[in-house]
Amino acid sequence: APGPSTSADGGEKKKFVVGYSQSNNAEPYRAQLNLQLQHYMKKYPDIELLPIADAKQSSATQVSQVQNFITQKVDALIVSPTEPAPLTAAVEQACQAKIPVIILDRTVNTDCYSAFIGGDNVLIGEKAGEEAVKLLPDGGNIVELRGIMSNQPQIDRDKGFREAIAANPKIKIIADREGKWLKEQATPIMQQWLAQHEKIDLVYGHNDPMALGAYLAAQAAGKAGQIKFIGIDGLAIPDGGIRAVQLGQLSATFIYPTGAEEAAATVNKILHGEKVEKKQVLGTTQVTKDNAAELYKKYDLSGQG
Amino acid sequence: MRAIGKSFPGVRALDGVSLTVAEGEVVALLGENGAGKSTLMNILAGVFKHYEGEIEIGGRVAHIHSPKDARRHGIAMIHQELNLVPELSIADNIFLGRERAILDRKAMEARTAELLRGLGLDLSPRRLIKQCKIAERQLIEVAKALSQNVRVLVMDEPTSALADAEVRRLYTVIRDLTGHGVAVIYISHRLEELEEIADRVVVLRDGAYIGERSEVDRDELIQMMAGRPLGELFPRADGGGSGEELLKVEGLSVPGEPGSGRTPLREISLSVRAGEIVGVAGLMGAGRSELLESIFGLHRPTAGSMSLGGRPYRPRRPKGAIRRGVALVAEDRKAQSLVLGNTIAFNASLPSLGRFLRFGTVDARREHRAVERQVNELRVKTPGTRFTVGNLSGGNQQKVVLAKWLLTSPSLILMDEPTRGIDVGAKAEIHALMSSLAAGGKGVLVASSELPELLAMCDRILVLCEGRITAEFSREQRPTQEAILEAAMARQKVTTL
Amino acid sequence: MTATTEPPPPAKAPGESRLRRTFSALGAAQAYIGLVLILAVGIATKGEVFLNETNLTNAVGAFASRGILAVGVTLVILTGGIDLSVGSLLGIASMTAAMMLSKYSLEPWQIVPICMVVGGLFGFLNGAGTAWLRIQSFVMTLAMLSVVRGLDRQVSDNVSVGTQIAGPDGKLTPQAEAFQLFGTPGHNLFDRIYYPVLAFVVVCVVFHLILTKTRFGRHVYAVGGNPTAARLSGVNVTAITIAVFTLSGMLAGFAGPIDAAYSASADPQAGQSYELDAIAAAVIGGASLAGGKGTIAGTFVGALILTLLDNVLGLNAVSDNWQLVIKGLIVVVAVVLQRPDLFKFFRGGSRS
Amino acid sequence: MTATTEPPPPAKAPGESRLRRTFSALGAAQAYIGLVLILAVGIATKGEVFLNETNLTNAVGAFASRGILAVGVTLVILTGGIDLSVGSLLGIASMTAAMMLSKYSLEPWQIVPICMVVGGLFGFLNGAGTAWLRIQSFVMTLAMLSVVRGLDRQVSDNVSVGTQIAGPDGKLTPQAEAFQLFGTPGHNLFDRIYYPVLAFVVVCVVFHLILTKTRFGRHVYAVGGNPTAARLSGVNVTAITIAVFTLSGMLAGFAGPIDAAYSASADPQAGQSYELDAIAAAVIGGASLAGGKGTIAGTFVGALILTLLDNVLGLNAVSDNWQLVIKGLIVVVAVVLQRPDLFKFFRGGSRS
Ligand SMILES: Nc1ncnc2c1ncn2[C@@H]1O[C@H](COP(=O)(O)OP(=O)(O)OP(=O)(O)O)[C@@H](O)[C@H]1O
Ligand SMILES: Nc1ncnc2c1ncn2[C@@H]1O[C@H](COP(=O)(O)OP(=O)(O)OP(=O)(O)O)[C@@H](O)[C@H]1O
Ligand SMILES: [Mg+2]
Ligand SMILES: [Mg+2]
Repeated sequence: APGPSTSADGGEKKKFVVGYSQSNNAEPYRAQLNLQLQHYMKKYPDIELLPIADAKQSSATQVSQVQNFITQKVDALIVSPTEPAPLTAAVEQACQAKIPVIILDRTVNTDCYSAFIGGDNVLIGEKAGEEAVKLLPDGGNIVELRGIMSNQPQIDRDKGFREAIAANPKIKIIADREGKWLKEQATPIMQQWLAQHEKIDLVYGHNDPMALGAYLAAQAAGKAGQIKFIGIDGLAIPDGGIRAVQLGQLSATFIYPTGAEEAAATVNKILHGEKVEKKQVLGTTQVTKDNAAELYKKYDLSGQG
Repeated sequence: MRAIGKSFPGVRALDGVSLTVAEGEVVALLGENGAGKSTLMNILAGVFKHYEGEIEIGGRVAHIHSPKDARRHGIAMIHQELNLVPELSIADNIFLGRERAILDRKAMEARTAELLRGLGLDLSPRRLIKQCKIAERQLIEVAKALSQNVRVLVMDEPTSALADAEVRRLYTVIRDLTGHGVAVIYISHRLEELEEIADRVVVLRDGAYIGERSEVDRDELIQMMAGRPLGELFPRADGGGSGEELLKVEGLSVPGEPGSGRTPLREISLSVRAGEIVGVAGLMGAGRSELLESIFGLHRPTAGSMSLGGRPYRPRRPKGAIRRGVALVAEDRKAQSLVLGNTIAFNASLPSLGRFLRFGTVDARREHRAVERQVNELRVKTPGTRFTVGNLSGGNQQKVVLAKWLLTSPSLILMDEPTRGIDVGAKAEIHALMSSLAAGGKGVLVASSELPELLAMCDRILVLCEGRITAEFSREQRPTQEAILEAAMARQKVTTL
Repeated sequence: MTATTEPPPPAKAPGESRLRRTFSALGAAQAYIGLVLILAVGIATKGEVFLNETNLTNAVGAFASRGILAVGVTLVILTGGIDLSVGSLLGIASMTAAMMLSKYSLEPWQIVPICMVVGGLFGFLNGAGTAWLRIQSFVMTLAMLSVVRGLDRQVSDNVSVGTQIAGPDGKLTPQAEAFQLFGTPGHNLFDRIYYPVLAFVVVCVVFHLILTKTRFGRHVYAVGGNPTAARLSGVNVTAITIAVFTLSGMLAGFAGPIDAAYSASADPQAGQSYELDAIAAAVIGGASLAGGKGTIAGTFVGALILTLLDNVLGLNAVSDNWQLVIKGLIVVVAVVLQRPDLFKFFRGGSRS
Repeated sequence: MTATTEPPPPAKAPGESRLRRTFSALGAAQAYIGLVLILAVGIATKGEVFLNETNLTNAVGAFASRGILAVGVTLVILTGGIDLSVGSLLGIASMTAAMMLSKYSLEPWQIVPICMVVGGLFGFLNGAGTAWLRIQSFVMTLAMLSVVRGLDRQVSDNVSVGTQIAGPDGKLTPQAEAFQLFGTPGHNLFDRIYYPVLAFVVVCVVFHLILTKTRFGRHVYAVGGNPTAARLSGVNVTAITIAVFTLSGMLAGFAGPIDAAYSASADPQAGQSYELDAIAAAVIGGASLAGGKGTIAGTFVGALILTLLDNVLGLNAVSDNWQLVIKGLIVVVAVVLQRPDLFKFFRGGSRS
């Protein structure tokens, strides 16, 4: 990666300009990521983060956003790809234009970037599976609410989970459907499952909103007490997973790290010519009733500009 | 109305026209197609927001800029183009715009039934307009106008789709109204109607007032309208039509369509020879349109056969008929014949585009030249061939339809009410055209509700009644209107064949 | 002369009207064929599991907010327009409801009118653009879809807002408690009636009456059926156009709190692509996008077809991919079966 | 008699045609107002950064596949129908392309016709349902949208299929290498021409000529303007209807490989909601959803407006929420400015 480019105006007090292309602002997790990134970037006064570009789930839009940033000659680029393949070429273009790229959250199919920072969805799926095994010592029936089927996180969160619950052959996934990451989709699906299946012991939602949507359905049917709910994301917002664990709606959720803090630090290092680790895989934290309050406080950014 | 003027983009439709009508008087408005009659009346009825001049009613200036204003002043108008909502019932249409906030269906239907009965229409008030025939719709328009408390009633060609019997009934209604002090303005191209109903005739030409007469003298009126004397109205020389047999129809039966009011045809046999004009007479709903449409391949017959020029002829759709040199000037130009939003050239060349193809593309120059020639020949009053058809006056639209079919150089031309809404001058031209077509060895089959027209033009007249041919008269037989009418009302009775 | 055994063609008025009545009753029965088929399949494959109050309530409840949108969209379609913005309007109304509840602790009965005003305002703009600026409603409401979604996301900061607001005592505030009655699953009015279902049915009944029994209703049909005729008959076409868009917006506003309560939160994405479901319900129910043709009863049936289809496929554990395929096919079949001229077609066929 | 100073109404042919030519040129110029405004804003705010070949190529390239859909949709709209399935058709064509490449290593020039056949086939079904079963095209294509999306997801097993296939030597296979020319950013024909842009322009030109110069084109306008009159004038309305839907499907099939190359993969979700962009382009370009009115030139301008608007807002780093709002507003403004009767309106206004 190139060092700080003081070339353009030659002044020492140059302000670095950083662009960020987000795959979809309107997902709560990503909104949180945006908020955090803006927050942590403020720690570096010589770096200016341009308004975050939202691809609204469209790869094509995102490719042109990346190209826009290249055109604008930003000093560094952060990308949270919608899908790996489509962004690959665009990232390579940036790379050829000598713009350092930090891939945040999802991968691309090229090595031509400066750093990757992201969570490990397979690992998180595994942890969720282990928690399920713990919650169902005598085995039991699980239903799984998946994200959009073709999304990589969906594939990984499913894979890790299934590997982990194989530890107990008496645990079965009796039904799974696509909830498209949406709460509204999850509720009627869960209602149908409750009508079909006598015994459901655990709901595994690929994100918290879906798990909570299922919870609403179970609560309505008077079965919330007999069923355990596991989600993923663990956002520190009033409507998020940590609160839900605190309230006892979810048995557990797993913080899917935003990587915002790490991304800000990495950008700063790259722009000042320091070496960075190329692949930074972030761990996860399990949210339980015990640590929920603490975690919420730690990640809560409300009230901060 | 005083010094009324109105311009459309590229057209000065009216210029300083004044008109006065007294209580209980019937004033007829006469003029060529595109003279500005409808425009003048539309202004009175509040169709146009902007115009020049002033309107006075009962001695006081009335500001009429919307249909609502007009209604407030007791003005009702039956528009030239029928204006009913097809998906609504007759009753709903009649009271449209004047309903109570919460509908009183019973009262509406009762009043509707009463009005319909007054016009001799035996229809349920709940019937949807789309299930009614054109003539019925026209009478429903009349009923709609009558249902209001009118002081001035404007009728823009109310009889163009009506047969004799209905016209008579309409006269009765008009006389009843004038008896109650209503002023009536009546637009029609049928001069004989004016003789009968009008107290005074006002003539317009090219958007200007020409003059008025209380005594109807046809020749003089025509002279005033056209600005030149016109010869014989029906210029068909006797004889003609001894050529070879062009079209032969044998035992043709076509099912009707339940709900739509389409008349079934039963065992129709007829023939048209080259150079012959054959007329089809009948009452409303007799099946005349149905017959022409069937010959044009629009309906699927269940029995019978046809041959054209000696070869079997089984058109499955109009395309096949056109390919065999058949043309249909349909009854309803707005619905069946014209793409109103497009240009004259587009419409006129549509069925004959094949003629203008070069290397698979349309040779636009040749196309425009041909259309231009045809349009000029028919004296369509228009700024050019790229003018939007929908903005032409009614009669000129009809001429465009004729131009369109003449461009296909048909050998057999079917005409359904070809002179509906056409002014006298143009009518004569169309009649001349029919004659010359026949003289050129073409066959003409024409359905018309105007018996004088048929009697004057046709070599033979077929009479239809309820889907059957009940009589046939040749020119030599010199049939009278009465004889034809009798056959047309023959119902199941026996007739010659 | 041929003797025929045909019935006498010029039917007399009373006979004709009896015929017509039978006909229309038949047509009406036919409009339910698709629905009946789906019910039959549901009962055949899942019996009790399908045909019980809870399941049906759940199914209809999940669709209720879209059903309400469909009623508004039907009004617009009847005038010959289209409203693509209803999904966004529902979204912003849902967000408004959640914010009124969480920020200002308003009572539910205060929230509903506010949401309706918000929705109605944007709907009015749709109507104004269509009637005054004479923009095609497709474009106008597509633009509105975008504008309102942007505003929704902006005011919410892209974060979903929960409606289960806990007071200082850790329990739900009375307002939040009451708000749940708008549709949070398991919360019923009088412990019996699920509000979304009730709301949907009431909206249908009210607008059915408006369309069939009032002057306004006639004018809506007239504007869609023949705008020129309507204008010449003294119908204020502009006012009617603006009115239907405004009503559509108000209904979206009315559906907002239901959607928020159903998910116990307002998502900035809420309502996305609902417009397609709403329009589909109207059109499956027989509304013609050309205007002038359609009924609320039809839309009601269309909405039920869509929701029960989802339900039956879900209960039968059809895979998500095949659900998409089957859903599309069944919609086509239902529409064809429900075509009022289907029987005529057959009769015509058997005759000829 | 009143003397008038008006010009004689029945104008002579040559004068008239000159008048008309000026008129249409004026109307044409007006159709570009929206586009010119956006260009002006782009240049004013970003100058060189906006107005350079790379940026404009990137911008148009990103929209090209939707632009091609818009051409097909325009055909359908001209006949008075609508095609909501083009996004799904593009999706399945893109998947077909990726699979042909990865599974069978077909050459690009073999892939394109196959994709067009696939798209054309589904398009044909759309047309058949509309013309033969007389299902409203909105419903028919909405159902097709769902069916095809389901099939797409099923054949791909919900996994996106990459197009950058490496051979045993670790380098791209020759086919995959060539496939990139369909639009993978950074790959140009003759190192100069970006294929998606070229393809879009060529499609526009070809269909512009078809619509304006051929009998088929006339018939398309006739069917949309008045189907009854068209039929009575010997137009095979059924055939035309089926043809336009088939062409629309084939164009979606043609756009499929472009989309796949652009993303270097076929996503089972590819093309979702593209139909709205495509229809928006057509309608902004002046096409009337009532049928019979519209041009390819208009659609081309509509597509450019949409894509450059995105580009300008993006370059100016407008926040995305506000982008949605501004985009909606500008679309409305552009449509109003481009109304051919705008000037007439003013002239009319000043006269009365
Ligand atoms: N909306 C319009 N736009 C442009 N020109 C119009 C419009 N309406 C009418 N005109 C023109 O105004 C002139 C007068 O038309 P008008 O309809 O009043 O004639 P008319 O006397 O009723 O003829 P007809 O007997 O054929 O019905 C015609 O030249 C016509 O082309
Ligand atoms: N499918 C249809 N739906 C509605 N109306 C139709 C249909 N087919 C024909 N008509 C119309 O029904 C009317 C009756 O047609 P028919 O041929 O029976 O009568 P006609 O003898 O031509 O009488 P008219 O004097 O009214 O023309 C005609 O106006 C015809 O155009
Ligand atoms: Mg007239
Ligand atoms: Mg007739």
